[in-house]
Order: sequence, then structure tokens, then C-alpha cells
Amino acid sequence: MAESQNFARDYNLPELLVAAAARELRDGDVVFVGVGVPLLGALVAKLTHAPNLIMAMESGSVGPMPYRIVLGIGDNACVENAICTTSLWRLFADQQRGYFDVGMVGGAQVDKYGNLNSTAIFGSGDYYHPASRLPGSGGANDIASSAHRTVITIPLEKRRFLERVDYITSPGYLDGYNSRKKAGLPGGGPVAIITNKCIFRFDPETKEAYLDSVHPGVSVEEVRANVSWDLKVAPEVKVTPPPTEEQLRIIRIIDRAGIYTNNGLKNLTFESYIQLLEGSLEELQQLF
Amino acid sequence: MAESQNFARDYNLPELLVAAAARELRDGDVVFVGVGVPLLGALVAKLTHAPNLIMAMESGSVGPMPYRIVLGIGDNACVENAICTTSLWRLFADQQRGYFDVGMVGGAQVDKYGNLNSTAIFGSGDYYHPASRLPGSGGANDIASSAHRTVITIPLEKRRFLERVDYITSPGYLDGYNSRKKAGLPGGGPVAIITNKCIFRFDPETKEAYLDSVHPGVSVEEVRANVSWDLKVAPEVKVTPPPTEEQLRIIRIIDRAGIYTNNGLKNLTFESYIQLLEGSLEELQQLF
Amino acid sequence: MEFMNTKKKTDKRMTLKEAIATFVEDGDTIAFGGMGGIQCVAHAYEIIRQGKRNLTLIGDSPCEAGDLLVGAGVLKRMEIAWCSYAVAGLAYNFRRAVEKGIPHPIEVEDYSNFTIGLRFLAGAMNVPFLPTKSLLGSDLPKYNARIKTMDDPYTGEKVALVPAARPDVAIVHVSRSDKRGNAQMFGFSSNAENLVRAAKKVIITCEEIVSTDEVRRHPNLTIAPEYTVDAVVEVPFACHPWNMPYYYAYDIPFHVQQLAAFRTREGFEKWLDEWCFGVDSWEGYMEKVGWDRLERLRRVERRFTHISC
Amino acid sequence: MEFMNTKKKTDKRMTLKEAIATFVEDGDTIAFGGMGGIQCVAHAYEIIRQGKRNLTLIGDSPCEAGDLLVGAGVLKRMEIAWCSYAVAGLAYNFRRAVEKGIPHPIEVEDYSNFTIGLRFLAGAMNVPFLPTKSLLGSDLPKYNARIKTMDDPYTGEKVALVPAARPDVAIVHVSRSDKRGNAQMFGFSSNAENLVRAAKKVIITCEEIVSTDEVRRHPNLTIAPEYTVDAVVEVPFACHPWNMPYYYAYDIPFHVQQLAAFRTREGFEKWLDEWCFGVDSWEGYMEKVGWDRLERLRRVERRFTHISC
Repeated sequence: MAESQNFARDYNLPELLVAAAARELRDGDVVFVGVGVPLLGALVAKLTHAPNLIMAMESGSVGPMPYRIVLGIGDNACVENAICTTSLWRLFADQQRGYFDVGMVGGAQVDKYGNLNSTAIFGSGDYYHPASRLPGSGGANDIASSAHRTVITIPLEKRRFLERVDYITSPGYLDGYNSRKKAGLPGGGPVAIITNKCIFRFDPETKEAYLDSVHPGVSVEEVRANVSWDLKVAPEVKVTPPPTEEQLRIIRIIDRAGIYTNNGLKNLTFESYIQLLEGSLEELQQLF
Repeated sequence: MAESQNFARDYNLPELLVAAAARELRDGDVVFVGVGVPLLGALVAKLTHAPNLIMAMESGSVGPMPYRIVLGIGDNACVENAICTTSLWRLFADQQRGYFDVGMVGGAQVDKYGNLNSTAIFGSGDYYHPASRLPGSGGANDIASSAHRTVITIPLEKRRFLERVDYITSPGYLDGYNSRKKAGLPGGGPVAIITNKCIFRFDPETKEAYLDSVHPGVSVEEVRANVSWDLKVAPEVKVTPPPTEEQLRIIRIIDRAGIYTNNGLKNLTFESYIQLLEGSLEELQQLF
Repeated sequence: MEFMNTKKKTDKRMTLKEAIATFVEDGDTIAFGGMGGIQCVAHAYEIIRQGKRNLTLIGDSPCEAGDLLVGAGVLKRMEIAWCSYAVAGLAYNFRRAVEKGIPHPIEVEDYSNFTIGLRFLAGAMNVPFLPTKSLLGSDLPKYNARIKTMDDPYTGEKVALVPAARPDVAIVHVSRSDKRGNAQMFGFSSNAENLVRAAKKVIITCEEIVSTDEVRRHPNLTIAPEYTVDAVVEVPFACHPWNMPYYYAYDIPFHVQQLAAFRTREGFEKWLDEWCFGVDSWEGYMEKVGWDRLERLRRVERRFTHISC
Repeated sequence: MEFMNTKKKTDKRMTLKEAIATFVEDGDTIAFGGMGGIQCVAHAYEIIRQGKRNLTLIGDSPCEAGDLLVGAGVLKRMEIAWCSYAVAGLAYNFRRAVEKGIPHPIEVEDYSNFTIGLRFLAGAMNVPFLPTKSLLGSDLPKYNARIKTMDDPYTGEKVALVPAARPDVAIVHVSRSDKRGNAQMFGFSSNAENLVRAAKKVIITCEEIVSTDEVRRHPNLTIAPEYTVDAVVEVPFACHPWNMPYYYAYDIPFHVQQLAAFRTREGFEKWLDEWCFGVDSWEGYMEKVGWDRLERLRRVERRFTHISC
């Protein structure tokens, strides 16, 4: 891909993360997406190097081509131009059957084997009396159990990167080595952890996460300082490539109001929201 | 129902059987139907005393109002004006859930507890080497297991009415008394066996079949002679009522070529078949 | 003849108030349709307005209904996979209840979205459990004794089992229904088809009531045949501020404002006073939101998705 | 990039001859869509014509394909619930094989329609078994060791288990599909949606190939998304003499004539010589039936059922 050499210069961190997520995806992949960065990444991939990528959303939608920003996995945008609308259990059953190449998952804690916690931060308490109750698994446990490969997105912070998570909501490699397979899980497990500072990958044998690339301007030491285990590092740590000009152009069309990649929802009024939708329709129709 | 007093005079045996099947059905019933007499019975019921009856066909169709004779449980007629078209497993799951009031089943052998065999007549052989291999369960085992009540149709012959069937394809009351319930079957079991000569019903306690009514002109002795166990007989054996004029009128509109109630298929040419369909459309549209 | 139960009625129409009063009893186990969108919002407000108590909620990701009901003190227990408003924000009431017992403590039993879906499918099929490959290796079975693992008797491979869900009441919002309860859905239906079959009593609400003839023109769309349904209620905009595919867009600016209020207990209580107890019914809520606003959400949606059948 | 397998191809169109030659191997386990109607007839003739051997057939009530294949000596084993032509007559080849070993003996494993459906559902879900209340108390488990009964670990109630079906090939005829294999069905679909997911390799045949844009206009109709499918073949009238809802009526007079021939082994062999080996392909069969006849079956069907989307 010649275009991938034309790297953008003026981009922000969320835009870099979207591009990084997009790079995890291959043409022809069926991707089980959640909202936010992963979904933007899937759309960018589909509109650049992976035109045959199929998005699946757990509300029961397969292959949509939405002409507006997707505001949830059950948003109306998910039915736009879909190739199949069905039910939640069927989508997950299809994933368990092995049809989904990639799943995108997040959490509040991750550990060195890629296990994720999105259920409860125990703090001084426990599962029943947590310091912080999180939303729960949602579909994350299912994705992590059955997708051929999973891509994790989570901010890099010491309190989040643990030797062992408080609670395994979504299985990574459990205790490493072949323990995931022994547990009977059909999916392949995590292939990357994309953070705001770097990207981790997993040792093929031990299944332990190691630092693979740092984002431009981030040092290996800074990463180490934000991981609470003795982090392994690739022999040659790469620099995460920035978004290409083309990727950036598309990100800014799709998320024209910067809901995921800039200001979030805080400046959104009802008027500006309706205008956003109407403007999106015209611009995004051109893209697909 | 005043009209039920207007009994027809000129009718044949299949027409009497259709009327008898219709009388087993109540308004509002959801009926799992097979083709032939049971289906005609359900249609006659719907067009007379049970306008809110819903037919369910195992191909995945619910509530059709066909404008032609139905030539199979997956015939195109089954989708005509249906309220729901879905899948086979869902229809059967709905039956297992308890939504279906009545199921109509047949077989080649029946025994005193209403167990049915439609799998194999062993003869001097066994299941693996049968004298006669029959089509198999189809949906009959499922209907007999889960419908609230089942209505059996089978010709009265000594070789068919046995102390015990060679093979229980579709469970009736198994060994009688509470053995059906103990086996874990959710449905209520058979309520009637409609034959070409009489109708049997079941003792509420022992669950043994007894003679309840004989068709006009049939004697109790004739029935006894065609049953291979020591048949119990109701204190006052009734005479099966003939079809009413209205029932007969409807039977002859629905089965205008007598496929189920007269000559069968033997006189059907391609031309007469197409004419049958075209004629049915006009006549049956008036009925529903 | 007399029909034996409400599922046999040929006209099941009633108001939302009547349906909730008739079919939801204190102590019931309840389940709502919707997932991401198509959330049962009108229904949750009405349940709160009627002061129902001690309900158990079973659901995959019942964010709006779950958070509202737990905040209003209606729930004693939740068997769920997720509770949060996703892009718009967190489920503050749910967090306050679990973390601090406000307004009172609740029991939570954790599943995943798929396995809650399987629990409804099991209930719909009238089998006591279903097997899955999810949950294996994770900590969900560790803290939830009703998730069992077993060796498959055919191959020896490991499977997890989840128990059937058989709620007392299911409340499901659909695109359209006839008065008998033949409920049809355009677009995805999350677990609706199984919810209605798993539950003992079923309230269908819909954007529009149509004739049975119209239902018969598109039998593929029927997700709940009439024999599964006890009540039919026409409730337009029942999901606001959530989205309803083909009908109206997500009112996320409204949701942002709502969740800003929910951040504090006081804010939530004030919100309920105003938007739930301050009106008599969902009509009052819609009036308060403003018909012009609702109409604009409908009009903008039509530009993106339109029913072509 | 290179796609890793045929399910990822963006154009899966081929002829029926190519599809059967490519995806059906001697010794395979095979399953066909259809139930009552929508039978895979063209497909069965092509398999016979290509001389495939030692196949195992799994199916609920695969009457036409089952009886033809067993008569032609293609099958070594059947795992089925039913084999008969229903109103038109009995499955004489099936009977001859079981009763007399003609043309050779076959193994038969008996299930019911629902439990065969559950076997495909289990395969589609990638779980090793599913539980049911069917089969309990009957003699099916007595002669079929793969039907197991167990006490539910939750309630102690009895359930029967049936093993997942994972055929090597599924052949399913649908209303329409795009070239990627997004297969859509008007009307009922019997077990098609699970067959395609249970099988390793999937051949979709359809009455008509449509554009992906047309598929996207009616996403509710898609029973097999492209990721389940390996080959797409346009085969009009593929079910003749059976019916295809919304396309053509049942040609029962033809069936009566056919089954009269099947009554004797000689009659069946003569039929195969004429209708299967005597033509080169399904086009030849259709030519022989007569386009005018097929057209009349189509025209008369249009008067009863028409697609209104």
C-alpha cells in the first residue's frame, strides 16, 4: 500500500488509536465491533485497505454501511444497508461457531496474560463489596472466548496494568502457556493491547504481553513506569506509525463532530446534533 | 351450535372422519397439523365453530389461510396469509414450550395406551431387520411428547391395534397410569383415536383406551373383533355424529377434487390440477 | 366459547397503565426487550409511577430500565451482563446501589450478553439449561454458582451450562403489532423473540398497531406470534431518548442532560419527580419533551432508514 | 490480500456441476435444506450423475434427496426422522434398502424432526449437544445410543440430549442470494439457517441471483450471511416436482407418475436412466419436463403467493 507512506502530521492521540485499530484488521475480516475507537477503526479499515470487511454488532446486525456516526451497538445506524439483521443470540452463536475473525474488547484492568476486568474493582473490598462497580461483561466475555483474535483497547495506567486482574471478566491467556486452550475456549485470544502510549503484543509460547511499539514521543521507560509487572520488551521496539493522510481524512469525515476523537458530547446541542446527522448523510454516502 | 343439528345424509366415510377431527378442536386452539384428514378437520373447524383456530405447520408456518388444498406440510399453501413464517426448530420449540393445544398424529400401529408406531413393523425380524420399514417419526414423536392433547387417526384393523406396539415412535401413556408423567413428557397425551369405524377415548386413571362411539352402522362387536386386546367399552357407547350440512359443504369446497376424501390423486392430470388450483382460488377466497 | 387465558384473547389492546397494573406484580421477575437501542423507557417510568416493589430483573444489557428501576428502589435483584448507558455515560444508580447500598442494597448475578441470551432461549424452548463455550476460564462461574461446567458426554470437551430464564413478565417494544399480538420487527430484534417465549406473561408495546391483514402480508417479520402475547399497547416514542430503527433517531443530547442529573442521588430524585411523578403518563412525558423535538427525531431518521415493504 | 478460504471469496458463483464436484467428496456427511417443500432435487440428481459414493445423509425429512440417493446406491447411512413422499406416496427405495438391502444395505439412525433440527442448531452454535423433552419415554433412545437421557443438574427433571450434527457439506436452496452468498428466503425456511452454520462447506442454490444492494434493502430476509457460504449457484426450478413458495407450485401429477415408476427396482432404474443419466444437467431435466409446464407452475403460483417487498 503506497498510500500508507503518506503519514499525516497534524493528528491527535485518538486519531492515532483509530488508525492503530484499523491496522489490526485485514480485508475480508468479519469483525465484532463495539462503539468508539474500535468501531471507527473498523470503518476506516473498510474504507481504505479492507473493503470486504464485515462489521457485526451484537444487537443483531451484520455488515452495515452507516451514513452517520454510530452512537451505540444498537443504534439505528447499525441497520443502515446491513446485509443481515437478526437477533443477539444468533450473532453470538455465529461468533461461537467461529465465523468472526476479530473482536474488539476493552476493560478497566488488564493483566500480563491479557485477561480483562470490566466487572468490579475490588479495592479493599471484594466482588460483593467492590470499591467500584463497573458495567459488567456485556458481550466482552463472549468475544474474548470465541473470536479468532481479539484486540484490546485500554488506557495505560499502573492501576490498570496488573500482574493479575481482580476479576477475569474476559479471558485472555488465563495463566499463560496453553492454559487458555485447556480451559476449553474456542477463540484464539488477544493479539494486541492498544493503549494511549503504546501497543503490546503476546509471546507465542508464554502468552505474556510484551511491549511491541511506542507511540511517537513516548519512551520505553514511560511505559515501564505504568505497568505493575516486570514488563518484557521486544528486542527492537518499534514506533507506532501515525495515521496516513487518507486515514485521517476518513476519520474526520466519519467523526466530523469529534464525538470519539475530540470534544466528545459536551458541546452537542439538539440543533447541532440534527445538523450533524444531516451533514453526515451527504458526506458519508459518497464514501461507501 | 344450532347448525350442528342439521346433519348431512349423503356423505362418505372420509367426510365423517374430517367432521370427527373438526369436533376435537375448540375455538382459539393452536393446532399442529399434518396433511390429509387432520388438516381438513382443522380447516373445517376454523370455518365453522372455531374461527380463531390457528394452524401450525412444521415447515415453519403459523396461521395460514390457504386458498387451495394443502398438499403437504411444506406446501406453498402453508405460507398463504400466514401470520408468521419461521423455521422448523422454532415451531417445535414453541410446541415444547406448551403453546400448542392440539397435535394430530397417525401411525401404523397403536396400542391400548395410545402409543404409536410409525417406524418399523418388526414381523419375524426386529428394528434392524424389519418386515416393513415405515417412514419414521417425522414430527410425530415431538407432537406426541409436547402437545397439550393429541388426536390419533388410524384405520381400525386387528394387526394395527395391539396390546403393545413393536416400537414406540410417539409416546401415548406408555404403560398407563402416571408412567407418561414420570417419563418427563410435558404434553398431556392422547385424547382420542379416530378410526374408520369408531372413536376411542382414554380412561382418566388407567389411561387405557376404551370404545366411546361407533360410526353409524358399526357394531361394538365389529370393533372388538378388530382390536387385539380385551377392549373396554363405555357404559353407553355413543354413535359418532355424521358431518353437518355446513361441514360437508365446506369439506367439498376445500377438497373439491376429492384428493383426501374421495378419489385421491389417481384421476389427476396436469391440466385438471391447474384447473383445480385456479378454481380453488376463487371459491376459497370467499370462505375466509 | 370462553377463552382459558389472556393469550387466547382476540383483542389484547389496553393502555400502558392498564398493562403494567394487570401484569406486573410486586415480587415478580421481569425482563425487557431492547439492546443498545429499542430500550423500554416508557415502561420503566410507568412501573416506577405505579410503585412496584421487589422486582428481579433479568436482562443482557438493560441499561435504561435497569438503572432507572434500581435508582427508584424497585429492584431487589439483577441477573444481567451489563448496566451502563454506553456512549452517553455510566449507570450511576446501579453503581450507587452496588457500591453504597443506595437507595437499598441489591443482589447482582453476573452473566455475559450471550449467556443471558441463552438463558432466554432455554426458557423459550422449555429446557432447563443450555450449553456454551463462553464463561469457561473466566471468573464468572467462580462467583455465580448457577453457571455450571461439565464434560460433554459425547466428546469429553468442556462446556459451561446456564439455567433457563423464565421471567414472570416480559415487556417488549416492537415496530408494529396487530391487536391479537402478532408482533413484527423491522431490523434487529436482540433477544425479543426468546423473551416473549421465556416469560409467563407478555406485554407487547409497539410504535403502531396495524391490521392482521397487514401482518399477513409480511409473515417473515413476525417475531412473536399471538399465542405468546397477553397485552398489546400502542406507545409511540416509547424508547425516547433511545433510538428505534426506522422510526426515530437517538436523542443523545437529551441523554447527556439526563445523565448529568443522575450523577448525584439528589439529581436523580429531582429528575424522577419531574419526568416520572410530575406527569401522569407517557403522553405527559412526550408533551414535556416536546412534540416538535420528537417529530424532528422521526424526520431525520426517515432520511437514513425507511421501511421498504 | 489473499483470502484464506472459500467463505471469504467475493464472487462464489459457479455451476451446479462445479459446486458438487468441488465440495462433495466420497465418504462425506451431507445435509439438504427443504422440508415438505423446497426439496433439493436438482442437487440429488447431480450427485448421482457424478457417481458420488458412501455418503452419510443427516436430515429431518429429506424425502426426495434421501430416497433418490439411497436408490442410486450413493448412501451408506442415514440419520433421519422420516423418509416418504407424503401425499404423493412412499419412499420405495428407502424401504427396499432397509427391508431387503437393495441396492445395498444402509445404516439408519432414527430421530424426530425436532431433534434433527436441534442437532443442526447445536452444530450451528458449536456446542456438542442440546437438551430436549422429545424422545423421552419412546423407543428411539432404546435403539439409538447417541440419544442420552440425563437429570437436569438444576431441577432434577429428565431431559434427553442429542449430539450436534456437523455435516461436511450442506446444500440449501433459497429464494435468492447475491454472488457473495447472502442468502435470503421468503416464507418458511425449515432448518436452513442452522444447516448452513452446522456444515463445514455450504452450497447455496437459489431461484435467482440478485445484487448485494437488493440484499441490503431487506436485511431481515437473510438466513445465511456470506461468511457461512462457499458456493452460490442459480438453479431455477431446482425443486421440481416439489414446490417453491412464491416461485412455483407443486407438480404433484408429475410426482404421482414418478412414484409409480419407483414402485419397482426396475422402474426406478429406468427412471434414473431417463431423467438423471439421460440428460447432462438440470437444464436437460427442465427441457425434458417442458418449459411450458414449468411456466404454468410458476404462473399459477403467482396467483396465490406474491412477493410484496
